[in-house]
Amino acid sequence: MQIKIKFFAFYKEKTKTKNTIIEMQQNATIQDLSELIIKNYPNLSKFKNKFIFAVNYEYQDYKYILNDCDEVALIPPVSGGSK
Amino acid sequence: MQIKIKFFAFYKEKTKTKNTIIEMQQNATIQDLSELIIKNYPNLSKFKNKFIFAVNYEYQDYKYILNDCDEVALIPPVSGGSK
Amino acid sequence: MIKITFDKLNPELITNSIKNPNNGAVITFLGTTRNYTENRKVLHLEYEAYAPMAEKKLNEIIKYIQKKWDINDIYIAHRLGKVEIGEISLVVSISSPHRKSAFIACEYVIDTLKLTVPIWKKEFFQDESKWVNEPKF
Amino acid sequence: MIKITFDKLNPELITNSIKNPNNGAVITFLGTTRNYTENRKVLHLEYEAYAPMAEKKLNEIIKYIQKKWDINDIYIAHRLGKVEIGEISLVVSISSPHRKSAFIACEYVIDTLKLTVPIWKKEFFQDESKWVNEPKF
Repeated sequence: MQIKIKFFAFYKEKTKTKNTIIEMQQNATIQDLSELIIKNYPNLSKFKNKFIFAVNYEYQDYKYILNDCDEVALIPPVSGGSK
Repeated sequence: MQIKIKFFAFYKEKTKTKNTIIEMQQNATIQDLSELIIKNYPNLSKFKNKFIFAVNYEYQDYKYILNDCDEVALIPPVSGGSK
Repeated sequence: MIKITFDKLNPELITNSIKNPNNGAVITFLGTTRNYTENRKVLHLEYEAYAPMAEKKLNEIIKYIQKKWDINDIYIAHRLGKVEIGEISLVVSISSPHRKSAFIACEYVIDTLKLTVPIWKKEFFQDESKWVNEPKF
Repeated sequence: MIKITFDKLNPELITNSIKNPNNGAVITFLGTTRNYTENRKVLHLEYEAYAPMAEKKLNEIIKYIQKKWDINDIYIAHRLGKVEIGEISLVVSISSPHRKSAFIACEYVIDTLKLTVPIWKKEFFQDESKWVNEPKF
């Protein structure tokens, strides 16, 4: 199945990638995706334990089972507005 | 000594008076003034225990001793702005 | 800055005058005239002040919040006279580097203003008019 | 009402659009760009959003405060792209018959927005630029 991946802000700059599509096996989890991302973008490996994911605009944890055509975003720490 | 008296809002309408001057004896207190006001404006008598006074723009209690030329205001319950 | 005036209040001018590049947060409170009070239709309002005392009391409030919450930029404006429904009777605008303290200070100003500042409101209904908090016996 | 936009924010239009004669209180929060952050001079800021998710999260916040504090009129606007010092990056405007609940709801919106809504801020200094809350290892 195909998963759409989106990178933003800090992660977009590190990966030099805004959008990409990753081919994954049925029943793959966010945990699996996380490992695939590190394999494809090794300079993200040191941030791995900070990864936060959203699937189809909703935060999801590592056990979440992905579906074909899901839009997954790697979400940097949020800092909207001013303090 | 002469005391300037100011009435506002509800009290101004009840007394039909905005400003007046009352002649009082030396060392007269707000308590004395309060009684004089009721004598001069009998229709205020039922509100007597609600009277709040300010002397020269500062809230003062009934024991306050007045001085010549003091500006005393009878202050209705405050309701500035909207709730 | 304090303004007690019979003129219409202009919240844009007030907010702009206290915006400040050292401060990240601006909070502006507008008190507006409601069309109903306790289910009675209000036609308009009238405000009356003991102006010099009101200014003194507002200055005391400003000094207190400047000391307590380290807030420099504050503007309090109160309208007097006839105020139509939907018009603004009170503007409190505070800017601060710290959002939390600006919120606390803004609420403190309004709460204290309503307790201690000699300004009175008269509500005009279809059949009568009444001072808010008129003394009862 | 939600607006996430590269255009300059206009707080007057926003506040006017939620003023309502049923409501006596309007609170407007402006987040503006500060000239210094931790004693370092900031040249300008840049905001980036995951816009459709940000709108979804803001809608959830609005639904929550409408239910919890019975507030109907609320407008949240966030600026994206390059924002100069002193310009407005965030406007939250709430009107309510009840001043207290409008204050609480307004603070809740800002606090929650800063925790859950995917919008990121980059600070540009003389010698470098940095995402706020950049992950560290």
